[in-house]
Amino acid sequence: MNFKHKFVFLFPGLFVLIGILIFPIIFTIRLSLSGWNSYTPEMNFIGITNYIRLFTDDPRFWESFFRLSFLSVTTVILQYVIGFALAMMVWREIKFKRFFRVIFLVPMMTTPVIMTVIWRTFFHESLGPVNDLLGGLGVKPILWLSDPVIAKFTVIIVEVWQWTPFMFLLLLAGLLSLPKEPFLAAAIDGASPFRKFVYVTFPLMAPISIGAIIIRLIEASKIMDTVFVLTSGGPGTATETSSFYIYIKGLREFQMGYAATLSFTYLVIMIISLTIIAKVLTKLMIKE
Amino acid sequence: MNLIGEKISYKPDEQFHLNDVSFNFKKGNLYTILGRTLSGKTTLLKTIAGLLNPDQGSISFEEKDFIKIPVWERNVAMVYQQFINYPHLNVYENITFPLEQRKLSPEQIKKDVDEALKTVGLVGFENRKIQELSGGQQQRVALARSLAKKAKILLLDEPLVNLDYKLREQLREEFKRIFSEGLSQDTILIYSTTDPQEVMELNGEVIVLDEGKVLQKGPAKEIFENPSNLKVAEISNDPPMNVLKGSKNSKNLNFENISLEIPNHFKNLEDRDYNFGIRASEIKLDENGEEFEIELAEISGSETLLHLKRGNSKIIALIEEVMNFKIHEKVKINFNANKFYAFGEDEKLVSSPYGGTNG
Amino acid sequence: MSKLYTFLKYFFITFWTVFVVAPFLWAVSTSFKDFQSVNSKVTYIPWLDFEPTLEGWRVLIKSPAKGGVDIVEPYFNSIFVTCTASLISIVLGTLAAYALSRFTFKAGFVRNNDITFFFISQRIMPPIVLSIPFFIFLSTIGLLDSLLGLVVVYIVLLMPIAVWIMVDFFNRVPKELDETALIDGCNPYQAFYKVVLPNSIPGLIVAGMFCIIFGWIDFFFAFILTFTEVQLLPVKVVALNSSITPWWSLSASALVSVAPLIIVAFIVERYLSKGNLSGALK
Amino acid sequence: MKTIKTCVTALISALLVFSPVAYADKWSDQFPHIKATGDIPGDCSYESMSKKNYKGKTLKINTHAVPVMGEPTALHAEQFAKLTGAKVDVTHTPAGDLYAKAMVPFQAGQAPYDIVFGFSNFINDWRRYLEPVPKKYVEMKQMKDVTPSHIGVASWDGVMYQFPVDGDRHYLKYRKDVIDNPEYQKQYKEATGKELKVPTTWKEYGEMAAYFNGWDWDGDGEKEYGSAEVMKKDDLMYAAFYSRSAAYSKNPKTPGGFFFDLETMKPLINNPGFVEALTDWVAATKYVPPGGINFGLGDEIGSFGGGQTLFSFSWDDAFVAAMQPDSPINNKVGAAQLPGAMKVWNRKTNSWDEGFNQAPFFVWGWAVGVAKKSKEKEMAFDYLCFFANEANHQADIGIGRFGVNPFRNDDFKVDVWTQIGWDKDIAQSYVDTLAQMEQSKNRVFPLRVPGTFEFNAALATAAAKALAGQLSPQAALDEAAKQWEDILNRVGKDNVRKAYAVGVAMEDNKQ
Amino acid sequence: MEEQMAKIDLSNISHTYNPLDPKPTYALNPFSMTWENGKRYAILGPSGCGKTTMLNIVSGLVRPSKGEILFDETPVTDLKTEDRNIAQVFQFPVIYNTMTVYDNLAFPLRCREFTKEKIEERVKAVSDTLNLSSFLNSPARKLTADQKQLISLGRGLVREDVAAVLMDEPLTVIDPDLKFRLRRNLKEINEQYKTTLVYVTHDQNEAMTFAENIIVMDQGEIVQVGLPKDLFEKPKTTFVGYFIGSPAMNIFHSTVSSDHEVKINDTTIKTNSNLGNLKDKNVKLGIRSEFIELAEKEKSNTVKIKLTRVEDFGNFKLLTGKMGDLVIKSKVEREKPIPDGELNLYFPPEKCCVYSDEKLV
Repeated sequence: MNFKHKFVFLFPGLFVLIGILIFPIIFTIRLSLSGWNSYTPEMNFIGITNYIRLFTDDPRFWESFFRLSFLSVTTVILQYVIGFALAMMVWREIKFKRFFRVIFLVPMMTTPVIMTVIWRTFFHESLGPVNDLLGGLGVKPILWLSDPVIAKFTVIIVEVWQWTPFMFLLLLAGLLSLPKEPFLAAAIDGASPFRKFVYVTFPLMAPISIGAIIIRLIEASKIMDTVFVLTSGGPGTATETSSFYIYIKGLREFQMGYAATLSFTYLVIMIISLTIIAKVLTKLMIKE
Repeated sequence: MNLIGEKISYKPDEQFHLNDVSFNFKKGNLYTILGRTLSGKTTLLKTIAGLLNPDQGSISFEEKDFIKIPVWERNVAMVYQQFINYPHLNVYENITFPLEQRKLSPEQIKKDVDEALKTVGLVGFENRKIQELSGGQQQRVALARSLAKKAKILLLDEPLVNLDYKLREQLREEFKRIFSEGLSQDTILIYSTTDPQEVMELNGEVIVLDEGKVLQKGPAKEIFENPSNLKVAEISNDPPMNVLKGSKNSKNLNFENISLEIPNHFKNLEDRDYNFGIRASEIKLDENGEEFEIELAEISGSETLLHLKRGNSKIIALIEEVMNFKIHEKVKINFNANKFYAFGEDEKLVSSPYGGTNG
Repeated sequence: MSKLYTFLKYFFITFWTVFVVAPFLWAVSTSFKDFQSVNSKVTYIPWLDFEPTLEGWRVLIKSPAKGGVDIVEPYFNSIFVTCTASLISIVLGTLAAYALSRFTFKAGFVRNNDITFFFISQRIMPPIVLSIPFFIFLSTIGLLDSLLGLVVVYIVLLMPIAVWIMVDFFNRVPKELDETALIDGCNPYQAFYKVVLPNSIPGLIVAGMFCIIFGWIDFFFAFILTFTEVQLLPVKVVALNSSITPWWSLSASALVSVAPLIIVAFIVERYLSKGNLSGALK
Repeated sequence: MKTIKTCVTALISALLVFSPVAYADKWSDQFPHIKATGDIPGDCSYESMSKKNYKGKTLKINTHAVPVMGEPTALHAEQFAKLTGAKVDVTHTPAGDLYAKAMVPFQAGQAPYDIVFGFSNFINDWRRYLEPVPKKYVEMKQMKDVTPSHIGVASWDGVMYQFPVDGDRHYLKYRKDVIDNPEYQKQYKEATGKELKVPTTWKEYGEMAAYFNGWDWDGDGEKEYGSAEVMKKDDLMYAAFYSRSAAYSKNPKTPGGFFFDLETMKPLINNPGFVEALTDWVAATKYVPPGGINFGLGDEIGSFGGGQTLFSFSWDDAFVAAMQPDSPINNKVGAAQLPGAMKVWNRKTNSWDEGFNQAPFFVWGWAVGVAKKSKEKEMAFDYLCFFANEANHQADIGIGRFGVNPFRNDDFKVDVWTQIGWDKDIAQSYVDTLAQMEQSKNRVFPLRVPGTFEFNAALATAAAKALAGQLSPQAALDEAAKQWEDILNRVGKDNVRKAYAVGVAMEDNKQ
Repeated sequence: MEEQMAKIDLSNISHTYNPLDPKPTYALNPFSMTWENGKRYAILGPSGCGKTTMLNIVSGLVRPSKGEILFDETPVTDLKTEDRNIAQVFQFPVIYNTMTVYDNLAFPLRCREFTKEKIEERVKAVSDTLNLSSFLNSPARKLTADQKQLISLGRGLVREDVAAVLMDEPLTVIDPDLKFRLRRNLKEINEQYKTTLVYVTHDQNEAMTFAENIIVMDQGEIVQVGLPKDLFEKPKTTFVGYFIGSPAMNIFHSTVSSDHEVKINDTTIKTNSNLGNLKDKNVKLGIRSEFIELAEKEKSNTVKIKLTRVEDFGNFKLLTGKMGDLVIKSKVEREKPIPDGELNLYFPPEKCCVYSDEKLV
């Protein structure tokens, strides 16, 4: 089917999107070639100076990028594993199924910046309930937010809490749409629940999984609100992610030109790496 | 005033879906397009409907360039092999849908729909939801929608293929009645199928398609009796025509250590190697016949299909009876030599018991 | 084996439920506290551990001059912006998704998949990347600090989601359905709204749900692009983050901000249970 | 009967109207906020403001989140609106985003706000977008009372860009009930051989904090800790570091720069003085409450104000919070100057000068300015003037959560504080502490140069790494110094020098 | 091959989906039946006739409302599918996508922890029979649909102890070209393995091709069990007559006129049935169009018809004629000359079936 009318369908959305984005993108690229900062707020042209600085003299950005990779990959893996497990558990009949399903969806509906504030009080090392309850069990206070290593995991915990529901929803919907024959066949073959999962459920869910993981990786790579509120990137720079670093450079230190350089570089890296991840995942999980 | 297609080709990717197809369809006639799956039948119908634009060639209808007319103005109707109806509408609304598109008066719509419902035997089902109907009923709704439209070109794309055996039989019967009673003399009916029986039964003009190419055109009987080559012979017979590699000499036809007397219509045939063709129904069980081994006895309707093997040749015999056989059992059969076809090594028809030759 | 499995299953479910609910319970508890109950030692249960006060909740509707944050107007602003942007995104996104699912586009090396990727890739951009350009952009077209300006920005945020869901969805609606409509005399637009759309309700619900969620929870753009005329809920709530943080009112406002989306959770679950969404969410 | 009653009422009313108190009450009835003092006559008093008419005009203000500064802003906005008929829109923004929230529109040539609140050290970045305070206001009576150091903080090169509404400095807060407790004094002496008294050096501070760390010394059943400090790497953390470094590095013998050597513009922050301070600070992580290494100002206020620690140093907030009537440690806290050191680095001789040294840090405080592009400048200044009028100011400084702190000579009177329920000796120590800082000749002012944010952020990042144990103090500060060089090169040494000279002049108290 | 297959007894089975109703509507009417070891059974009927319910009862997916199922005299009614020792092949080929063909076939044995040698031996044996030997190391997902279906089957066969292999319309999604191959394979396998095979289908061709015993079902009821030939020649009900064979059996309303004769319109037809106690009652006469012969002239047991249509099916011709308002179809050889207008058709008495109350007399 091919009509000239096809453009009437595509163009409104496409042009609105391009129309809104074209200026910001060009502006960002141009800005990245300028030295705009708080004291010289002008679109001067300084060539690729900013890029040279980024590639030769800014280990903090690259550290933040690797930290981001670690955080997003870890959270997404955890979200996937937990989301899958939860979906598996409320997939078939279980008591209070609907109650659990709703409960499991709720965190996704909360605003990260607001919810993280609650988390911050929750994990407050001396005034929060977690250490207090652990103290009741005789566990020494854990430095949830102030130990460079533990803080990373606290960020991960909060991210997992917030976004596992998203995974859960996509995977549960996927499970609900699976045919039942393969499961019967496996039962008849005498497969244990474990084997059933490894050889039936998991392979059948592979395409859905890939979609869900990619989408979550895209979203997780933007992780910022959580870090912003929870630890402000600290202690030290232990939880600083790329977008938070860009935020600091841009809106705290007001090095707009350099922040634009960071942004643009970051975007390019993200698009490339996400494309590669998508390809690799497809290879690994579907094995075509 | 005909529907004329000339040198239509469609090649969206590496392969031709249609390759140099021409046709001339006259009003009031039934055309069947016979071909295997993926032979280009659906593509051809979609091209006529206007859902696809050919890369090359032209289609004209009533002396107008059809390709320039968009689908929705072409006044065609199409029934798909999947039972396509509007899931959000009930039976009645489904059938009125195209009529309302044409802005007919409510009385006219009511009249046409009732008529169509009666034709397909769905009176009383008006308010049912589509999902509540069986496959056969769904296909009837689709057909009713097409009929109610009174389109000038009615396209049916393997409408029965996805139905149960018995339903197929029943609906086919109804089709014949509908085609003879329910259509005006203005309508061109084009019916595509993979089933040679259907083609014979509908008894219209046939186009045999394979890999997007027209292999043969003609009345059903002609196709059946004088297939122009081996491919057509295979496609147009169910079970496919048996092919035996063999040779003719001055005295006999020889294949698989079997010698047969030369039938009359082969008398003038050159002595050389041939692909002999013989229909399954022309092979009979015979105590004095040649021995073959049974690979499978298949019962189809009220017939038994014997899949037989001897040497390198595999053939199928059709027994007009329901019989039970065991696999690997030996049976003796007899070929009706008078019904042998001879195809050259280029697979073209050389001699047919019905007198046809290629060219 | 299966007993152990059942035990583990219920254990895990219970554990996760507790994990999910815990911060909310903590927020509920905290919302009734005051400076002393928060800062002296860890307290949990009102009356038992501390004397509850409604101050945290009262703050939400009090004027700032009395130390409150008036969240009523921001609340409605948020609802308006989220719903409007979602609606526009879904309309435009659905149209584009339909085009991408049904027609072939070729322009140079660009194919359908590339266009789809372009749409979805907008989600890759962290808000920070776009915040300043958007600021300049909106100030140029005079939409800074206005609901309309936010709607414009949120379209960028939400349309990718609508396109992502709907392309997938349309790919599973048989093409023959639209073809039949065309044959039945509908032009492509009629075919779309008379036939395709009525059969896409589950997809639209999912897309709508995601748009609403992602619109509702945005903070960054709402923060950068508004001043005094317009404030959205998250910005208003985060503005509670003073150097003396009023945990109580933050908790109360967190609970208030979650409330409308809990309804969304129920709708989603309902559709899931009816099996309507599984097709739309693969 | 009825007539008599009416007469008496009328008489009393008449008396009230004509007495000074009665005059004040006319406004305090309407505005209970100032009921303690009533309206105090002045250029921007309630009385004067009520004569202005801004009907139909709108004033837009961006201020800090409620309650610190946010609540008084909103409160005075409401009063101002009532008095003048103007419409006042106030938005609240978290501290960390105040800078960007104003800077983004400034740089885009917009003026969405007429009045922007921020920190005083934004002055160099903001001043070119701010309207200098008109002469009329500078010469007002209420302005004359502002201490010279706070005039200095609000001005740049003699031009006042920020309207003084708040005064800030870092000083030491301690638990009087512990330090003055003979029982603990004895106990401490036995344990360490030293006197338990208000610490005068950081070393003493550390020893005491370490001793009183991790046990229940106030008998409330909860553990208490040594010190609450801002260690979270955000916009405030470097201030705590400068407070701790001043004594080791601000040598009265070597004027001409604390952060940089004004002549060479070489960063000084990795000299042994700073390293010593950072080493102290790293040691301090051992006597802060759990999670103390991630305390922001709010946490610090909550921790000390809630009675959790022995010491704290930074802005007034924690002290004032502790002194609120409903606080459990109300009147149990004391104020003192920041501790000093027994040695100070001499960068000229490249050696330690032995002997006691102390240097107060006039850390930035709340500052507010009027946008140059504002269309309602007059109204804006009137509002600010009204905000800081005597009556409002006196009422504001007593309310801890308002974050409005003393910056006028008047504020250094003991009775201002005893009036609101402080014990006399505590009020005295508080006032003394503040006054002494005004008089000190060896002071440190915050860095106010182009790129201030970058310098401070680089330092904070490095210090945070040291606190987290990622780097040694020396290495961390070397890293920071290197980054400072980079920033200098990017911004231009001369630009920075020019700006820094303004601050150094104030530090060296030359004006 | 040892005889390990089981005899399956279905005793007094019935099933209803509303068991609490005092007069339940049965999805499966009460019946008893025994399936012998090593035989091939087909359950045939239109959709909704209860055939899938019956299969599910055997496989354990549905617990019958009443009655008992015994495998080799052992009751299994309450056992779950996985414990019943059956194999099942579904409409859609079910394979483990991530495994090779070998692993697929070995899977049921691995689940049961057989030794490596034993597994190897069994897989080899089964793959030889199924012609899968050459694919053993290829990933199962790369095979064609019919090969995949063979793997599904192979996983059942690889276990020597399965009581029965159940197949639920296994050829539905198989390409017509491949169907033949698979049918032959199934039949061969059965002959070699002597497995009890139960085959559910709506397609009479499949059922008749495949099974020795066909169980025809209609509306929850078993209407006939028998060999294909019996079903064809002596359908026990008019439904079987209609359902089996193409075209369907000719069925005429008639009245019994004597002990062996019925009357259609005014023509008397002799049959071999004993109709003594049905005198003057209304019955139906059924005869297959294959068995109707063209008669030169009117004689006994001929009917005179008016020819309305002659259709050339290629392999045969179908005559449609009318006798009054009754339509008669008769299949004749293609080459046979057909006279125009009226002709006489002969009904051989031994091929005439008489139905009273839709049941064969």
